[in-house]
Formats: sequence, C-alpha cells, structure tokens
Amino acid sequence: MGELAQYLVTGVGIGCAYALTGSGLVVIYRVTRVVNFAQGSFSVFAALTVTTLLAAGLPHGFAETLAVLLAGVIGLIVGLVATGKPGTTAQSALIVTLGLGVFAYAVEILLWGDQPRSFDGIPGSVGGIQKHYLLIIGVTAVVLGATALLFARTDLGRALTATAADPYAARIVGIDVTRMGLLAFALGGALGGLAGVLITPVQQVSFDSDVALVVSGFSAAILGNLTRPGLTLAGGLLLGVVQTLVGGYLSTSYQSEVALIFMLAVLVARAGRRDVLEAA
Amino acid sequence: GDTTEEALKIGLIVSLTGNYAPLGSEDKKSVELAAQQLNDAGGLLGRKVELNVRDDKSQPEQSVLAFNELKSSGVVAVIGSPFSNSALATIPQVDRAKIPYVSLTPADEQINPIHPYVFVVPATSATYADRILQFYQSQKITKVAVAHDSRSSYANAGAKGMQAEAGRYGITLVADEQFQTSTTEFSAVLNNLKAAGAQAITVWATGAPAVAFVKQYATSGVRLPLMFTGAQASTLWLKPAGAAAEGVHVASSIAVVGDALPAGPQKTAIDEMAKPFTTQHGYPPPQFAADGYTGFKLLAEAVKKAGGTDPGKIQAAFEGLSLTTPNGTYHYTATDHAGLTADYISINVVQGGAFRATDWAKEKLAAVAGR
Amino acid sequence: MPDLLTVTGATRRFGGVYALRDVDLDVRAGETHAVIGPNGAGKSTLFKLIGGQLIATAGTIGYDGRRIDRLAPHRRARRGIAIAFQDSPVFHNLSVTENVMVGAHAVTRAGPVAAILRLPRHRRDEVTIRALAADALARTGLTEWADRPAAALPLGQQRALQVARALCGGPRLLLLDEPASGLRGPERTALATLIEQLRADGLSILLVEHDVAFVARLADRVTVLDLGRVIAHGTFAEIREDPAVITAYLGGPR
Amino acid sequence: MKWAYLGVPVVAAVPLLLTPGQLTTFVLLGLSAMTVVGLSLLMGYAGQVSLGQASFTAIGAYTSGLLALHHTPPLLALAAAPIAAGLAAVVVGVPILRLRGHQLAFATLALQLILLSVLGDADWAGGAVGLQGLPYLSIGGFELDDDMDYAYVVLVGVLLVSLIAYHLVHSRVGRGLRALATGEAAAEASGVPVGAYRLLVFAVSAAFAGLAGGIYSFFLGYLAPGSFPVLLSIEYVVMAVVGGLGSVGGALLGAALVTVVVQLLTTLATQPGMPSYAPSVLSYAVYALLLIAVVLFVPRGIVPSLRKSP
Amino acid sequence: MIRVEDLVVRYGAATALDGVSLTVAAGELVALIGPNGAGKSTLVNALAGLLRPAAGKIRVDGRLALVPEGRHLFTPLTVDDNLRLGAWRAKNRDTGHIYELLPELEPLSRRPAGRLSGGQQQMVALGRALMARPDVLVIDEMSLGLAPLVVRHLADNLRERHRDGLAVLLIEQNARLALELCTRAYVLEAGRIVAEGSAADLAGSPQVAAAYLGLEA
Ligand SMILES: Nc1ncnc2c1ncn2[C@@H]1O[C@H](COP(=O)(O)OP(=O)(O)OP(=O)(O)O)[C@@H](O)[C@H]1O
Ligand SMILES: Nc1ncnc2c1ncn2[C@@H]1O[C@H](COP(=O)(O)OP(=O)(O)OP(=O)(O)O)[C@@H](O)[C@H]1O
Ligand SMILES: [Mg+2]
Ligand SMILES: [Mg+2]
Repeated sequence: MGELAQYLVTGVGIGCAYALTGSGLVVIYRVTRVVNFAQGSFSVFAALTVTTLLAAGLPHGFAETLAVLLAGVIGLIVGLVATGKPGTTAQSALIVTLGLGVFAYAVEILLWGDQPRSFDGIPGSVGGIQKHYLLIIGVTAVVLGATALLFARTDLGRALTATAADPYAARIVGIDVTRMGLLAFALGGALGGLAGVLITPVQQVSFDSDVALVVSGFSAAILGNLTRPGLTLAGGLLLGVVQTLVGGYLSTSYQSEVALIFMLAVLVARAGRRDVLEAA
Repeated sequence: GDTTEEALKIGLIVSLTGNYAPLGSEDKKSVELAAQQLNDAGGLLGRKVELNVRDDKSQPEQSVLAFNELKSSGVVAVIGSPFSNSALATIPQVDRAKIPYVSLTPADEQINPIHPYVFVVPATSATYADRILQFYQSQKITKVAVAHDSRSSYANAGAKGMQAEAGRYGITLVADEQFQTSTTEFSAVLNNLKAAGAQAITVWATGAPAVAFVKQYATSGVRLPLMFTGAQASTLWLKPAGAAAEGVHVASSIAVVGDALPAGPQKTAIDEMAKPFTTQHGYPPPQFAADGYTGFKLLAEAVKKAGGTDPGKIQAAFEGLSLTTPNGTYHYTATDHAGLTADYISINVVQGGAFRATDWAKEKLAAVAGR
Repeated sequence: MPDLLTVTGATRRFGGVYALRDVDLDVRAGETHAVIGPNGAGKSTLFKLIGGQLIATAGTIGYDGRRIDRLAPHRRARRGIAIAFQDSPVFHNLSVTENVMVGAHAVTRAGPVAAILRLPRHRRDEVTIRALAADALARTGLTEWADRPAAALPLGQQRALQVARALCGGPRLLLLDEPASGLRGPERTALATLIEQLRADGLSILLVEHDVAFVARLADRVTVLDLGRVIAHGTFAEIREDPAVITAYLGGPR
Repeated sequence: MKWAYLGVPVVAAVPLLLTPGQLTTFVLLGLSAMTVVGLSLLMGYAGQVSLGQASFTAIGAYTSGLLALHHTPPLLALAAAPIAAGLAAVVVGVPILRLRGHQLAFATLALQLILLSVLGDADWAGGAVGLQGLPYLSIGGFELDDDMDYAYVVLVGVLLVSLIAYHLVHSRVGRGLRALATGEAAAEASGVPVGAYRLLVFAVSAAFAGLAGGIYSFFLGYLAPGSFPVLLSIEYVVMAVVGGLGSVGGALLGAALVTVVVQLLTTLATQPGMPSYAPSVLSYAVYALLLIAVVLFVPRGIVPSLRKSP
Repeated sequence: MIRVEDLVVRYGAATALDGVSLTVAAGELVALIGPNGAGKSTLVNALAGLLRPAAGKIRVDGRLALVPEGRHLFTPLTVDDNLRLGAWRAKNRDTGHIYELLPELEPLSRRPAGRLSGGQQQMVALGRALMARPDVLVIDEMSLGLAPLVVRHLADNLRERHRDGLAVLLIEQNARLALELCTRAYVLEAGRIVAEGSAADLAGSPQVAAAYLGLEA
C-alpha cells in the first residue's frame, strides 16, 4: 500500500512536469498555431542556469525564479525569430523552432558541456515519498490553475485565443496579433522553464533532455488537441501515473510504451465517437 | 611518384557526438597522444603514422559507413568505437574486409566466437563480472541483486556473465532488474531490489542512468552496498554523482589507480601515458583514455612485429603478442582475443570524490604489478 | 411524377438543441423545391442530412426508391446527389478548373493503379473530366476565371464555383444552399436562368434561399421550416399568404 | 516534370565522379529522397503529417534483412520491403487515420517509439544490438558489393518512386487528395472516398519508405532500432519542408540539401586541430542557422519558390 | 470620417483598385455598389489597414469598426465572448444592447460561434462590430444569409443609429435596399469609381437599374 502511494505521488509529480511542458506547448499553439519544438529547450536552459546560479552562491528559490524568468525571455526571443518575420506560416515557424532547439544545443554545450547535471531540491522524504515531489505538485497546481483561469475568465485570455482562431478578425477588432503571439511565447517559455527547474532535482538534465520532454509534453497536450489546458493537465497526469505504475508493477522496460499506447487508445476511441456524432 | 615515404594510415572510429561522445573524445585524445609519441620517436617501420578520424555519432550504422569508407581509403588497421553496438555492427564488415580492428569497447560478443581480425582492448564485461564476484566472495557476500540496462550490450553481457559465474563463487543472484538507457526514474527498480533480500547490489549501466541511479539510491533509504562497473570509473560519472557516490564501490582498470601501485613495469607504463596526458589536458586520463592509448600501443607493437603492413601478417603478429600497457599485461593468442585477465581489475571505493583502491584490490594488484 | 427523394420524420439534435424535429419532405423528379425559413430554422441541417454530412438522430431518407441514410456521403454522390454548401470554402490550393474537376469524381472510376500505370482508363477519364468541367464552368459563367487559383476569387465567383462543382458530377438531385447569396443583380439573374435550364434538363433541385423573389420565380413547391419544424408547404403563392409564414419569416407588407 | 527527364542522364553520370566517401553520401541521400518523396505526397497533397515516417523505413529494412538472413533470394526480400511497409501502414492506418492534424502526428510518433521499443527487445530481430552481417543484394548471380552498385540501385529507386508520385498526383485521385486536404466535407460530397484515399496515400508513402529501408539493409549490411530514431523522422519532415511540400522536385532537392550540409559539417568538424567540442557545437549551430535562414526566407520551400516567384 | 484619395491596391501583378477616391462624412450613410470582383472588399480591407496600398491616401477619423466579408468569427469562442472582443479597444464590454438589437442571439450567447447557422453567424458579426461603439461602421455585405425580416429590422436600426450620428459605408448585395437606405452612393467597376451621386439619382439611372437592380423583390 505504501508502495502504491509512493508510485502515485511519483507519477503525479512526473506527470506535472509533462503537464507543464504540455501547457507551454498549448499556450503557444493556442495563440499562434505554432507547435513549438523548442519547448524542451526552455526547461533545459532554465535547469542548467540554476546549476550555475547555485554554484555562484545564489540561494535556492531566488536562483530558480531567476531561471524561470530567463526562460520567459528566451521564449520571447524564440517567438520573435519564429513568428516575427511577416508572412511566416505556422508550418515554417514550426521548423524554425526546431532549428532553434538545435541551436540551443550548441549554446548549451558551449556553456555547460554535454554531461548531465542536476541540483538539489527540497531534501528529505515523508513516508517514503520524496518531499520534492510534493513541491512539484503544489507549484504545478497553482500555476496551471492560474493559466486555465487566464484563458477561461479574462478578456486577455479571450483575446489570446481569438488571435489564433482568426488572426484576420483579431486585427479587425484591434487586437495586436504580434504582441499576443510574443506574450504567448514568453508565457510558454516560463512554463517550460518551470518544468525544468522543478523536475531536475529528481532527475537530471543534459543538453539533449529536451527531446524526451517535448515528446512527453506533446503527448500530454494532445489529449486536448493542443488547445485545452485542463485536458493537458489530465493528459500529463495520466501519462505520469500510468508510467510509474507500469514501472512499479510490471516492468521498467516498457513503461513509456505502455503509457503511449494508452494515450493512443484514448485518442482513437474519442475520435471514433465523434465520427458517429458529427460527420461534418 | 612521391619521393618522401608515404605516411602509414590508421583509421580511428570514435564517438565524437551523441551519447558516447564523452568516451570517444577521451579515446581520441589518448590515441592522438600515443601517435604523437610514436612519431616523435621516429614513427613506425620508419614511416610517420597518420590518423584518419571518423565520428560514429554514437550510431552503429555510422560506424559501419565509416569503416567502409576507411577501407576504401587504404588504412592499415582500424581502431574502433567505444560504443559496443557500433563495434558489433562493424565486425561483420571487418570479417569480410580482413583488416585488423582494435576494439575499444568491452562487449563479450566480439571475442566469443573469435573473429580473426578483431582484438579487444578493455577488459570484457565477463572479466569485470568475474572480478566483482571474487570481491564479493572475499567479503563473504552470498546473495547479490543485479540491475542492468537491457538496451546496452555491455550491460547485458555483464549481467549474463555474473549469472554464469556466480555459482562458482558460491553466490546466488537473487534479482535481476532491467531498465532502459532512457530510464530516469528508479524508485520501482530500487523497491524491487530491496525486496529481493540481497546483501549487495551490482549495477550494469553506461551513461546517464548510472548517475540517476546512484542519486536516487542515496535518497531511497536502501542501505545495501552498491557496486558499479568499469563504465563508471571516470569523472564523467563521479562528478555529476557528487556526494551520492560516497562509499559506493566501482570496479575499474588498473590504470585508474596507478598511484596506489608499487614501482615496476606496470607503473611505468601507466606513467608514460598519465604524465603527458595530464600536462596536455589538465586532468589525469580517465579509464577510456587508457583504453585508447593501450589500443594504439598494441597495434603499433603488432605492426612492428609483423614488419610490414600486410593485414594477414599483422593479424598473425597479434595472435602471439605480449605487452605491458597502462591497462595491464596483454597476452593475445589465437583463442584469446581479449588478452587481459581479471587480475588487472581493481575494486575501488569512492572517498572524498575520488576512486581509492580497496585494501583487497591493493593487495591483489601489487601481486601482478611487479611481474 | 414519382418522388425522387423522400425525407420522413427527420430529426437532428445537437446536444440538447433540436435543429430539426420530425420533418417530412419530398422532392419529385424534375421539380424545383425550395426550403425557406428564418435563420437557424434547420435548413442547412436538413441538407446535410440528405448529403450525408450529418447523421440523423431519427427519421429516414429515401432516394430513388432506396434508403440512403446510412450511406457515406461519397456513395450518395455516386448515386447522383450533389450539394453546394452554404459556407464551404473552395479548395483554395486548387485552380478554379481543378476545383470543378473534383466534382466529376462521382461519375468517373479510374483508380490509383490506372493513374500510376497511365492505363487507357485513366486517359479516358481525364478526357471526360475535362469536358465535364469545361461545360460546368461555361454554364456558371466562370470560363474566364478557369486558370486562376481559386483562393483569389471574389465572393460571387466563389459561390458560382460551388454550383459549378456540384454540377460537374452530372447529378440527378442538386442541393443548393443559398446559391445566390453574395451575387449582384445580373449574376443573380444568370443563376436563376441556369436553374431554370437545369430543371428543363430534368434535374431535381432542392433550393434554400433567402431572396424571396428568387424563390418565387423558381420554386414549383415550397416547404417552410421554423425552429426545426415544417410550418407550411405548398406553392409559393399558397405559402406567401400563410399567416404563420408571414409572422415567422416574410413579414407583413410595409 | 519535363526538365526532370533531362536531369536523369546527368544524375546518372554523377556516381562516376565521386570519391568513396561521397559515394556513400550519395546513396544515403537517395534513400532519404525516396522516403521524402512519399512524405511530401502525404503532407503536401493529403495534408496528413507523419512524425513517424522512419518507422516504415525500419519495417522495410527489417523485412528485407530478416528475409535475407533466412535465405530468401535477396531480390525477393527487397520486393517484400515496400509491401510489408505498405501493409503495416494499412493496418495501423485504419484506426489512426481517424485522427487529424497534430493528433495524427502524435499517433505516428507514438507508434514509432513503440515499434523501436519492440524491436529493441525482440530477440528474433537482434534486439537493441540489431541484425549484423546481412548478405549483399544480388541480381541474377551478380553480387552488388560496392557502393557504386548501390548508387545505381538507389537511382532506379528514386526514379521509380518519383514517377509513381508524379503520376498519382496528376490524376483524378491526386485531385481528390488535394481537395480532401482543404475541404474534407466538400470533397466527400463530390464523391471522393475520403477514408480510402487517406489510407491509400498513407500506404503509398509508407511503401516508398519501406523500399528505401529495404535497399538500406543490403547496402549497410547492418540494422538496429537505433538506426531509425524519431529524429530521423523529423529530419524527413525538415527535408520535405525545406524543399517544398507537394512537389517531387522539392522532396529530392530538400533531401539532397540537408544530407549534403550535414555531411559537410561532419567532415569539417572532425578535421585535425578542431577543438573537442567542435563536432557537436559546430554542426548543431551551423545546421540550425542554415535551416532557420532557409525556412524564414524561402517559407514555401525552395522548389515552389523557384517555380513561380511572385 | 473617411477620406480615400487615388487609392491603388495590387495583388501581385494584378491591380484590384486603380485610383479610387471616396469620402464618407460624419454621420453619413454611403453605399458602395458594383459587380462581383469589382474590388469592394479590397477597398474595405485597405480601409481597415489590412492591406498595404500601392499608392494613394487613406484617412479615417474616429473609431472604425468593420463587418468583414465572410463573417470571420472567433469560432471556438462563445457568442458572448465574440461580442466582448468586439469591444477590445472600446472599454465598455456590456453586451446587453446587442441582444436587444438581435434578440435571436440571446439564447445562443454561450454557444461556440462555430456552431451557429450561417445567418446567426452573420448577426454575431454585425453585433461584434457594433460593440466597438464606432463612429463609422464599414459593412462588407450586410444581408448575406439573413432572413428578410431580420434584414428589414437591421435596416431600420441603421437608420436609427444614423440619426444618432453613426456614419456607415455599406456594401450590400441587394443594391435596391442599399440605395433606399443610404443618402449617397458610389458605383465601383473593375477597380474604378464609375459613378457617384445621391442614392436617389443613382437608383433612378437606367444604367444602374439595368446593371444592379436585377430581380430583387
Ligand atoms: N454543430 C452545431 N452544434 C450545435 N448547434 C448547431 C450546430 N449546427 C447548427 N446548430 C443549430 O441548429 C439550428 C439549425 O441550424 P441550420 O444551420 O440548419 O439553420 P439554417 O436554417 O440553415 O439557418 P440559416 O438560414 O441561418 O443558414 C440552429 O439553431 C443552429 O444554431
Ligand atoms: N487574395 C487575393 N489574391 C489575388 N487576387 C485577389 C485576392 N483577393 C481578391 N483578388 C482579386 O481582386 C479583385 C477584387 O476582388 P474583391 O474581393 O475586392 O471584389 P468584390 O468587389 O468584393 O467582389 P464581391 O462582390 O464578389 O465580394 C478580383 O479580381 C479578385 O480576383
Ligand atoms: Mg443555412
Ligand atoms: Mg466582396
């Protein structure tokens, strides 16, 4: 029983990181229709920055906050490059983000080398559960709750959604489409940074950790078709929990595959139901 | 026609990018060092040696492509990748091409069965397994749990080696947990190991999972003695593992603990490499560097003994070669292409962020170091 | 004249909202039948049930003596039902001619193998398709736009293109959902003339249109929907006097 | 397409002029091109994004490889590659082609990850280490054992695949495909069997990838799951987009460009005297910058932009 | 309110507007009529700053709101959210007056705009533009897809707002309605203004009647 609780908390904690990464993808996609393949780099960059800041003697908390803000700025820069040039389609922007993700490798290797790094989180554990997981869960709940509220309840959130729904119409009603896009990228950057900063103490990052993160985040977000923050959270948690349970009770070798199959099955089943309801 | 004697070309396939880049780049540095030392001393057969370096990008197929290309460009022999899968992928081509291939990776499949042109430098996984079991026996440990990366042939061979030999040392393996190179979360594995009722744990892994494992081990409350293998015998693992590694055992080649050895041919061989390497790069050579250096030395010796560049003659020269190198004293024969015995493996413990040979190992190594 | 299309008890619900409720409708062979009603009455929904884009919650659809309500849309197209949607955008990555040629899918058969091997069947079909498309373009007055990218068409021509595409499949039953919307006077007259010609050629036409004069000119019979139900049907002269129709849709004289 | 016929003899002469290293690159380039032609068909015409195209290359390669290892005549083993890949596409396509857009992209990606994992644990497929020592391709007793031979095999493959793609696109079916990519309902209402066409183009593109995989297995003589990573699938997408979607020429050019750039960078970075971080840093940075520049300044892809510069 | 001088707009090499001049004074109701493809929508897009003119001047005073051709609603957002976004720049986001004007929309207020019938969407597009409380309203196709009663109701409402000082530039498929409703009108053909004057005069002109009045009721 203690084991089950431990797996559940670990799964939810890891799932939170997926959900945060996924939410970053969602925020950016929902506003710009760009699938941001550089999303994982935000996490990696922030996490590696924390290692440097901590080594320079900055206190915990401050170092992490600074790194998340920096990730936001990097998000903004990615947004500028990927969508700043007029006439860039969402599809080309996607490839540009891919390119930026690769470019980040070069920068990260130059600054931090190619070896995995990590730093300490909240030490100790309660009942076999690392306390740090509880921190991950708490912070994620607050941040994703706020993000969901932003989109669902505020006019800014509506304007952000409107931007992608019909950029032409958004301009007609006076929404600054470019600025909304950049805002989304900054937000997405910060969310990505947060994911990296939270998860690194229980795992570790190296420059190419971004691929696994993007894939997991994408898997989480896909449940809500890259537009629904709530479903993204659900997707992330599902993925994390299924993974740890499979790892705990079946085999660590197949944990991510089983989780993927599970996601696929959910998607296909839902698509099947929609087919019957609405052919148009 | 050229008036100057043409350089003697030796191919070097190493991983310079990707997962195995940390190993490959050390190999490259040490092979370059050995080549430079050789050229400074007048070269080989009176000719300068020229290295043709190819990056296998930590991808086996790139190694195959690189080998095919090196073959077409007329190299005398090839020193091959530190990535075991790369070596295994390339060996069938070696069999066809009949060019000597000096392998820098320990996978047992390379020598079992024998491939005539393939000679392995690092102690193989089975050799490591053997030594680890010897150590356990000396510590009166009879129940051991193993965890291994099922996607790495090094780790697979190691786990298999322990399975095969454990009985001989009166040891039972009570668990064999598998994980993947991409695994980052080991709480389930640790739980299962703990539940198995072992007295010690041995982990067979390469790269990132080994670091994650030791960190999570440190916080998990599993208090069993933990042993890692040769793949962890370098700062690449030691540094990121940090405090979590304190007190953990790591098996390594003798080259890693040269300081603990009495003066003698073995220590001299190590110093010949370690001193200039440290001057040049600012840190002592990690185990992988010793492999590359040793590999080049062995190859040069075989060519010298063959007295020419004919691949068949070099092959024949290898199969009777004896040489003391930083890794120990090799004796290649027609039936043994590993050349190295478990006697040259040290069992260390991490203390103060460094590998220190255990007293048991010191005693054992001293016996072979003077020979 | 026999009925070509019979809709019985058609009902369609979206969540809790009934878009159509127990609607009966029949279209005779060769007639032009108009469906009118206020915005949101369920006209387009009815068309999509007939075309197969939506599945009815209840009710049946008979066509040419057989039930078709479980048939996939493309099979209905093969049986001769063509539909010009109210809102469907043109295929904007295709030229105007190619847009129309897609419509000929329903009456040709050459498959991928014929195309890859360039079999005679492929060549024959291509010739047929081109001829059909040229004819449909000519009838809808789009000939001069033929080689333009469809994305650049002004609104009126986009509507005409929808009609041309539907015509190109040589249908027996043509569903036109607001084909005249966005058309100016002369284009509108031309469309009316075209529909009269099609009727003369023996086509059955089901028409939704808010332009009452247009309906008055073309419709043999009219069915009026309101809030998903049939509130009247008959000739235009009959329904225009119907008080329910006047309050719900036409409005009184001013 | 007319210019393309003129290009054939020119390209056919190219292998004769290449050094051994370049010849290898040429073969790999051709193999990528075959896959990318299919992907471009899938993405550019049918509007379906696949982030798992390399899984079909893998299926083709393993089919050929395993058959050849079990003493099937090599030519037969090769012919089985596209068939197996196409069939696999049909089998997975039936459920997953209900998905659209990113969900489909995710599904293909997930399936590839699953396939790689299955192959990695499958003893009959050599596990993570893979299959080694595959025989060479032989045609009528003549063994193709040198890169030059494979250069011509690949050339024939590229030609075949391009021709099929071109013929398919310029036909009734091709118009149906393009139509359903932008207006599914309208296309279906016009008689286009949308489901069948989606499946068809998915299977055809998979078969192209499978054929490339089959040739690859004979060329290299070695197969492992690691040879077909997800990054390879993404690289195929990059090639297709850089060259220009929905154009056979674009697919070929995109594949050529990306392969050559990567090759040049690798060669450059392993030159003696380069610092030890050079291989990674240099190749990542330059590759990324080139990619970004091309995509930003030629957003529609190279070939479409050349064809009609507005 | 609106002053356009010698406006030239091109799509690539094709000239869609070729020296168009036009004014709408404060509080004026002006109709713009012309055949399909004349360039009306092009002019509207240029006015709204969505197309860059190749030559000429555009001046707009006061707040301009636009009902675009093709409605362009924010389909995933609810009707209510669509309306509120209409007032993105005007700060008053109270939607009550729109539901008064278009009571058909009230019961639909929480439905995603993409799930409305064509005519219902057109009403939302009009409502969204009115939410901006504009000084000048540009309507590219007013009656498109609307039932006759709704059109009549809207026409009455425009007249009323005009009395309150709203200026309107109206493009309308039903030229007769447009000329009835407006005081002045321009006729645009193939990118050029070919006639302008009081709406009554133009309605009386035989050419205009023949070309644009067709068969409407
Ligand atoms: N996908 C949907 N989800 C929910 N309700 C819908 C959906 N589509 C249509 N409706 C509703 O169904 C009713 C009928 O819509 P329909 O499009 O058939 O009307 P219509 O008669 O064609 O109207 P119009 O003349 O405005 O085109 C409307 O109230 C509409 O809001
Ligand atoms: N995106 C575009 N690209 C190229 N040409 C275009 C584009 N949009 C419009 N055009 C062309 O510009 C001209 C004017 O089109 P516009 O849409 O302004 O006409 P309109 O008067 O609004 O017609 P309608 O009454 O049908 O709405 C047409 O010839 C059209 O083909
Ligand atoms: Mg309708
Ligand atoms: Mg217009």
